[in-house]
Amino acid sequence: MIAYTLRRLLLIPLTLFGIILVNFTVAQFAPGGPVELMLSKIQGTAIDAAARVSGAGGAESGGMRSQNWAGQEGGSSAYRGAQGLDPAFIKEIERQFGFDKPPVERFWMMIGNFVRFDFGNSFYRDVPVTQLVIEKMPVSVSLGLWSTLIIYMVSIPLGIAKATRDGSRFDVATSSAIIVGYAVPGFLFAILLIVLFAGGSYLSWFPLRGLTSPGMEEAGFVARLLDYLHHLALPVTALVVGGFASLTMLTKNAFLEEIGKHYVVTARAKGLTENGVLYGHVFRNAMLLIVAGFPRALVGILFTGSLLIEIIFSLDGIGLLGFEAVSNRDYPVMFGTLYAFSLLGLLLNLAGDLTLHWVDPRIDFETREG
Amino acid sequence: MRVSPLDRRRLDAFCRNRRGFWSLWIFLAVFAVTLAAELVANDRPILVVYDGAVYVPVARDYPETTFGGDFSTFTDYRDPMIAANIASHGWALWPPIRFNNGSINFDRGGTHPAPPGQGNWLGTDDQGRDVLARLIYGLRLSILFGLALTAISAAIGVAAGAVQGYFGGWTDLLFQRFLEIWGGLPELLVLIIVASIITPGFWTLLLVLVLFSWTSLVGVVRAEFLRARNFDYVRAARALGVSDRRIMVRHVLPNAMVATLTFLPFILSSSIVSLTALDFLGLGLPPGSASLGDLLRQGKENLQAPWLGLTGFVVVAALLSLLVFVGEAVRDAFDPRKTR
Amino acid sequence: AAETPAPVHGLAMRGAPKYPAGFSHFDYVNPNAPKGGEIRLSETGGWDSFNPFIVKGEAAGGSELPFETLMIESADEPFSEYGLLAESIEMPADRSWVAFTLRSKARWHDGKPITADDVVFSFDILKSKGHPRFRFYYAAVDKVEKVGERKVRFSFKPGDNRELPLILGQLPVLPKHYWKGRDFAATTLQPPLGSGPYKAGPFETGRSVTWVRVKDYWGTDLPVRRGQYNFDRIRYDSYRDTTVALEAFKAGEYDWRMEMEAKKWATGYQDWSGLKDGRGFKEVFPNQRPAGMQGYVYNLRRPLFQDPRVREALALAFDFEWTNKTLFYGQYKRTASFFANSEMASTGLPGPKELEVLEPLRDKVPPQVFTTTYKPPETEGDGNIRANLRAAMRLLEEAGWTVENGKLVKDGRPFVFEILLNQPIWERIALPFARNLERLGIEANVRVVDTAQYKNRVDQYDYDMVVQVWGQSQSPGNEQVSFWGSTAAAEVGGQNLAGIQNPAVDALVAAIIAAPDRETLVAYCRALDRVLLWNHYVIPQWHMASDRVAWWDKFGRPAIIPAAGVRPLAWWSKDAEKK
Amino acid sequence: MSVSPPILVIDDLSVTFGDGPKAVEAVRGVSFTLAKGETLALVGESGSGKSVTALSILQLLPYPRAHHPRGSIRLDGVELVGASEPVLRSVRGARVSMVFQEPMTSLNPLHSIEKQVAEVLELHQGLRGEELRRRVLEMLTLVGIPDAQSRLGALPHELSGGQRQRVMIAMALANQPDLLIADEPTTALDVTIQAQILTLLKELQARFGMAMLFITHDLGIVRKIADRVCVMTGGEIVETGPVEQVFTAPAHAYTRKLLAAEPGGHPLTPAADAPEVMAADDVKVWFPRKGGLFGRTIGYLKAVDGVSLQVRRGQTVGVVGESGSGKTTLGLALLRLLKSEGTIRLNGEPIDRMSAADLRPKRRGMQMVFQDPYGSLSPRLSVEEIVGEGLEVHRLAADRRERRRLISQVLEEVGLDPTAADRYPHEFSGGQRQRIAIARALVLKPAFIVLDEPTSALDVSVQAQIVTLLRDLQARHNIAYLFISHDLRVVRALADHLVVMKDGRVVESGPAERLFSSPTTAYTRALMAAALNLEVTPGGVAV
Ligand SMILES: Nc1ncnc2c1ncn2[C@@H]1O[C@H](COP(=O)(O)OP(=O)(O)OP(=O)(O)O)[C@@H](O)[C@H]1O
Ligand SMILES: Nc1ncnc2c1ncn2[C@@H]1O[C@H](COP(=O)(O)OP(=O)(O)OP(=O)(O)O)[C@@H](O)[C@H]1O
Ligand SMILES: [Mg+2]
Ligand SMILES: [Mg+2]
Repeated sequence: MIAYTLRRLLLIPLTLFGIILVNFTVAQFAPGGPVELMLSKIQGTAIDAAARVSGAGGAESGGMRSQNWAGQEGGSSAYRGAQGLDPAFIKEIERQFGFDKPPVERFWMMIGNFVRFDFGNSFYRDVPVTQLVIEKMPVSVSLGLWSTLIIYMVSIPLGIAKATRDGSRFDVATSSAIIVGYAVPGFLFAILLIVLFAGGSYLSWFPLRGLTSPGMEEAGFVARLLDYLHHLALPVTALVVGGFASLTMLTKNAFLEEIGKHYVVTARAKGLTENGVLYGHVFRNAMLLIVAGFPRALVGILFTGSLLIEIIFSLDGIGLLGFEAVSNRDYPVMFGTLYAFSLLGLLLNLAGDLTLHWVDPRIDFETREG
Repeated sequence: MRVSPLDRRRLDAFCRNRRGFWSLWIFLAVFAVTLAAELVANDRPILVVYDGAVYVPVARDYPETTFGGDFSTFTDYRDPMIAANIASHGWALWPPIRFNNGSINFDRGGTHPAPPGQGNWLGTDDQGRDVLARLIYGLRLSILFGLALTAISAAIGVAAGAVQGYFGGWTDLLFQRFLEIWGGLPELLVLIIVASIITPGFWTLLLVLVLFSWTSLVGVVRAEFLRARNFDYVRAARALGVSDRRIMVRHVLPNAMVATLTFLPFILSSSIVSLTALDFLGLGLPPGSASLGDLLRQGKENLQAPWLGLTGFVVVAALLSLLVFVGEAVRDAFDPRKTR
Repeated sequence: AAETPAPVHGLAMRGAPKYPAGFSHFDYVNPNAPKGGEIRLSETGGWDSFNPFIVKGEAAGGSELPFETLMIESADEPFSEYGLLAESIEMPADRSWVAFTLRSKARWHDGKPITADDVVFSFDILKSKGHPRFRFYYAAVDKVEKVGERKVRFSFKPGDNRELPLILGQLPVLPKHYWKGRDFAATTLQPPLGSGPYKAGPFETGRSVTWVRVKDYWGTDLPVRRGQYNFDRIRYDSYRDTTVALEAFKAGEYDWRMEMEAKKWATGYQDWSGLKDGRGFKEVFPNQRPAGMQGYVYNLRRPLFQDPRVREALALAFDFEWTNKTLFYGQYKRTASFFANSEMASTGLPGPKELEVLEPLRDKVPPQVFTTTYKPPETEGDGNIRANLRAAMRLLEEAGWTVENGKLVKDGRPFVFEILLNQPIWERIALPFARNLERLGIEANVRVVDTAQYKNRVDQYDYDMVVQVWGQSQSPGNEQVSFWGSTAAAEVGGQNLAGIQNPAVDALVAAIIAAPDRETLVAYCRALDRVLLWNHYVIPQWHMASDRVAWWDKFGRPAIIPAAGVRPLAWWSKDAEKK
Repeated sequence: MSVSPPILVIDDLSVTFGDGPKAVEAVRGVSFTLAKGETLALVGESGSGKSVTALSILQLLPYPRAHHPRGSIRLDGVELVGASEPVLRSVRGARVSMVFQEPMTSLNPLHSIEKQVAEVLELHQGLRGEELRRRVLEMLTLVGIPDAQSRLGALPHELSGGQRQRVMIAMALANQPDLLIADEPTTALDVTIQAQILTLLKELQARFGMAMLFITHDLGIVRKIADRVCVMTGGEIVETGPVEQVFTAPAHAYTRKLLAAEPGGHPLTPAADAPEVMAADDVKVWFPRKGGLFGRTIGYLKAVDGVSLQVRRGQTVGVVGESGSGKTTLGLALLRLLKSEGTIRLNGEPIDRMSAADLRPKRRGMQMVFQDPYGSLSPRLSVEEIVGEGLEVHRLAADRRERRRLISQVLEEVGLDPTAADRYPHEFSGGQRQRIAIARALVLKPAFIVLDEPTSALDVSVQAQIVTLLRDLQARHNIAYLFISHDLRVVRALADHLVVMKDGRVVESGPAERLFSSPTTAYTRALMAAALNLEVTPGGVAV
């Protein structure tokens, strides 16, 4: 296993390089780069990336002012900039973004920086990518961790319970429930939660946005924790409802597969309780699949899973960051996050494989000749 | 066709799971209805007799002039003038739902989306189109798309996972790296690029989504194969001189189908929903195409019209339930301990 | 120009400003509005910067509040400005330069006086490092010089640019001493020093920011400030999702909301408890803001749309009445002018002053310009537009198109084009239109793409039809060249999306720019309007001549809503009233 | 001896699998009692329902597919049929423990043997920590696991068949149960260990008055340790009585047949110039031993350590040796199913370096019957598919009909009902599964077969039938066998040449006749003696 682990570790830089290379190449073909986006932003014709998802910018009539207009700026001057752009200026923006250099040179420069873990600044904001990511981390980690925890804590026992009662009323009822949960479109459910429990029409039990209330910095630890949980309740619920189904069914089926095996009879013959048999003996054998799926699930939940929830609950997380980076062609952010998360993902994959071996020592990854 | 006794047993086991059995039939029935959508929901009559001549508008376009109209383009049979002409010169046999996925109900006053009633059994959507008609057409498209996507990506994914897990070693090591690189592909960007080159349609979207969705099963199948290849019966098969391919297919795969069977219904339903996600980005099917995804999107944008979201949700939930129950019955059918 | 012009208190684009020297306050404010209380507003999307003058970053809502300009525009005139930082303004009749004398009591928030150096600094830094729009605005400024401790003079390059003095009046003045050693072009989360009625209070990046009224604000009693900026605190909360933002408003998370979507206005407030029990209001405030033109734009670079009869025919297939009634809850008005909702919009037949410019162009413009009032096609609104389609078919046939196998063809080529859109919500509007076209045998494909791609294609003029809004001000000028000018049609990334290359239009635009007074300007604009309309360059859509506002009953408001529209910062808190 | 009141009373017990027309009635109206300190032997035909009866006692059958239409099982007066979970739990593992017939598949594959043995102690005696470990070690040593200390962490798949069986026994005995149900507990053990285990059982019985239900095919063992015996066939008990009586005066025809059966006949001797089929030269299989924090290799377990042998056409080479001596490993290595060093020749052609693909067609000529038949049968294939697979891949049958015919024929030959061909492996008894495995190898008529304990689960009459069949086929098709077995009588009946292994090495080899009559090494001598006369083993069996 050491040799294998070493081999895997040595392949990580290569893989990372491959990922970056592929992405960089693909990005070259993208219609419209950051320069075009910047220009359209300057001309005021850009549509906020998230708006496509969130339904913002819903004005059918362009003659209207934006909502945050406060009567301060000269209301009539904005359109005056709406002229063709000066080519010199376009050149300057290109230079600013480094787009005056050929792609190959840009690529090697980027790789050089990445090796030193220098991700540069966002194109649109003078903040290092690392800082941006760190800023967004609390939201993503909160959402990801809690929802993962809840999903696994519920799904696995539920799946086991269903396996032992296969075909019973309980089984059918819970299946239906989790399937309905799965089928509820996350964003609709989130909005529904807001309308019902946080809006102005029915109940207003929960806060509408963010992770904390303003001014909670001074409060005591318990109060802050409660406030945090209060804020998380709705988004996590919305994230979680859809998450039970597949994991529960996987657990159930994995258990069903094992439960008929001989060693289970042996365990029963030892006088173990039913739970002792299930958790002490079957669990480890059935866990393989759950373990195998875990790194993927974790990466998904932490880094991409919650875009819509983030938008709806006005939480600035990695999901939104990544989405906006791609939509706005904010390449430093895009590649920086890609690099960091790929690295993490690769390590998680390795950890996952080692766990496979740990769960079932017969698994060895060696070549097996026919 | 001769059914081997074992298959007979499997079939019996499948049928014995009543829930799965009926789910399959319901699913097939629904699917059949949607396949015949044109006969069920259409804005053209199935048959028109006009001045003694017989016309089959479902199957053919007739210029409006045929029925005393003005234009020599196709006929809009819902047009009041044409309808009146037909009524006075003959008769028309309409499908039960007199709308298709694109026809707008101009007969309704008021605003759209409009609630159920007045000829729209499930109401109208935000362009005044009949929700039920769109549902029927949308289901057809979504199910076909979902089935195709699921079948293709599951086949590729299982095969890839199987090869990796079974052979292990460098095959596994390098294939996995390839997958990691593949997984790092910027899906969104690729979609945007594709959309900029071609107008997305059914097949292109299918192809593009397959590119990204086939990987979802690889990991679990690989793990199952990594384990199962150590079992004695695999060694026994090898001792028999069975080829690797055959061992994988006949010996390992049936015992490594837990994850695949579990996930298939979910992959199917998420294929259906993934079309929605693309619609959000403007990369989905051409505007106007009826799909479940479109219905869900409208539901989100029109909270004031709950019949949109509700219809979408109920249908997706029902579809998924049916599929999961069928999946369970299939599992039962292949579970040696359940067959008898 | 040796004469020394007299210092004045304000400037008008043309003629004299409405408010005389020494006026006490604008008409549309309550000069005795009580100070105090709070107003909470919302915005969509996050923010990450306090510097609203640069390209980078998303500036927080209200981040212009701390900054003051040399002059300030009034809201109830076409285009007039009155001195804010500037006590007096000097400008010769030929408008070849302008000089501003600063008020002696003008102070930065740190107590330092605002000086001529600050003005020069602001001009330079905005031009070199600010948002590129400043570069365009100030391109014609030849020289800026400090001519006294409190006096700055801007001289212009030769050329007829009547707007320039007013544009300079809008120059935000920034503290030179503060920016020393700081990078102006970089986004910042440290609120920069300003001089305005508010400064930044507590904030949470991307989520909310509170602006706090400066208690010893130097300009409180200025006539241009009287009765405004009454709230002690202005808070902006950011919401990512519009639906949620509405819910938040209804839940009382914020107080004042301008609604952008017809559907939400019609249906979203029904269950608002505030409206039911009278704790909230919902009102439509009419305004006279020019709405400009919004419409489906033909790309004339495509041979398909070269024939005006074809363009006219397609317009007949757009059923505005039905769209408005069923999709927009009847909230919009049909646009029938390129200067909709303003006095520049053409009505009736051309008047004498218009004929003055039109007559020489008679053979270059459609004859209807002189004979017919333009009116967009009308329908019953019941979706049955047979009459219009008949007319359209006739026009198409005149233009040489015939129906073959149900398709419209000419020279064997079918009539197929694409409507390019960049927002999904347009689908519901474009699709029924496309269906109507289908009845004419025309295949109109609706295509929605993302911003980058849209921009890319529009810049290259690679589209058949798009939806475009040309905003207009009360005082049209140079920008008309880039909207309709022949030169602009070729310029990559320009605004002449229709690709208009019409000498008559060019002549009219030139006339507008040179118009000496308001009356002429208005007449010329109307003339241009007619020519543009009768050329059927666009299928006019709609506009909204009012603001839809909902608010919690916490505010008093002035009796008059100015032409420019409702302005919440002229309102005041009821809490403060009680004290 | 059997005066004390019965501890176990089984009355009119029936077991049926499935419902409806396809139901299988595996056990019909079985009744017997068992007193404290008594040993009851359950003997009978393979597939007669012995294991099912045993499993019913602890209610371990796959309910609800299996069910009891009639009958009761009372343990000290407590009804067990349909008893509640807590009742069963208090009985299982504590008062009644069980040694399962198939030790290979009955251990949890992912738990170390230490954990598996410790679990029962922890559960019912509440032992913890050091004491627990000590007891586990003690038990493992008691059942004869060599160097138990170093093997505590081993997983079941790292043990030899016999070692696994001993772990099962250790598990069952750890709690000193009132009743031990032992389902063929010694099939994978060599005679010395077998004797040792039997002694242990007797000892426990004497000390704690343990009652024993002993299921076995080895009538020698029955005679030595049982008080009474029940003979089963076709799901019913056909004869019951004290051992002496049943053995000397069998009443039922089946009993008589059973007693008469004896793997008889003499091994075939191949022609002196018969070509060599399989030859091995200095074959080595070393399993790395992992240890330390990172699982580094800290040593090797030399399972096969330089073995050379040669098998000629039509010859049977018997491999004997104590459990864990490397017999199975050797067999696997010869067929290239395990990585090994040294040269291996098939029909004179070296195959040890041959690629898997090149080797594949050659596999038709070398087959194996695995020691663990259950594990070697694909759980989701029917018997027909399993047996027919070889025919299919090597294209030995012209068409489907032909294939079916061949399958039916071979099934019949090994004594299985061809109509059962569409059943899954788990629906058979241990002996039946073993025969399926044999059928799978035989149907190919290969030139060389490794038979790893092919008759361990078979009753004597079937055993005899199989031995005859093997010899028959050998005569007809000139097949060579490498015959691995602990049952020296069977070896004697089949093997022409003998190899004796110990600790991975060959200690002695030569013509079977000679080794049986005059073994040269002490090891072989002890082995032979133990096999042919139970008393002469070290430790001795006190009857
Ligand atoms: N799960 C099952 N489903 C159907 N039939 C079964 C099942 N288990 C066992 N049987 C049948 O029950 C009968 C009795 O099996 P059992 O295992 O008790 O035999 P046995 O006497 O132990 O034989 P052996 O000596 O070969 O182990 C056999 O004919 C077998 O085919
Ligand atoms: N995969 C493995 N890893 C480590 N050790 C193993 C492995 N397989 C077998 N061994 C060890 O190798 C030795 C020989 O095992 P083998 O199975 O060949 O014995 P055997 O002679 O067949 O014994 P039995 O008669 O009990 O079946 C045993 O000590 C066993 O524990
Ligand atoms: Mg048995
Ligand atoms: Mg062995």
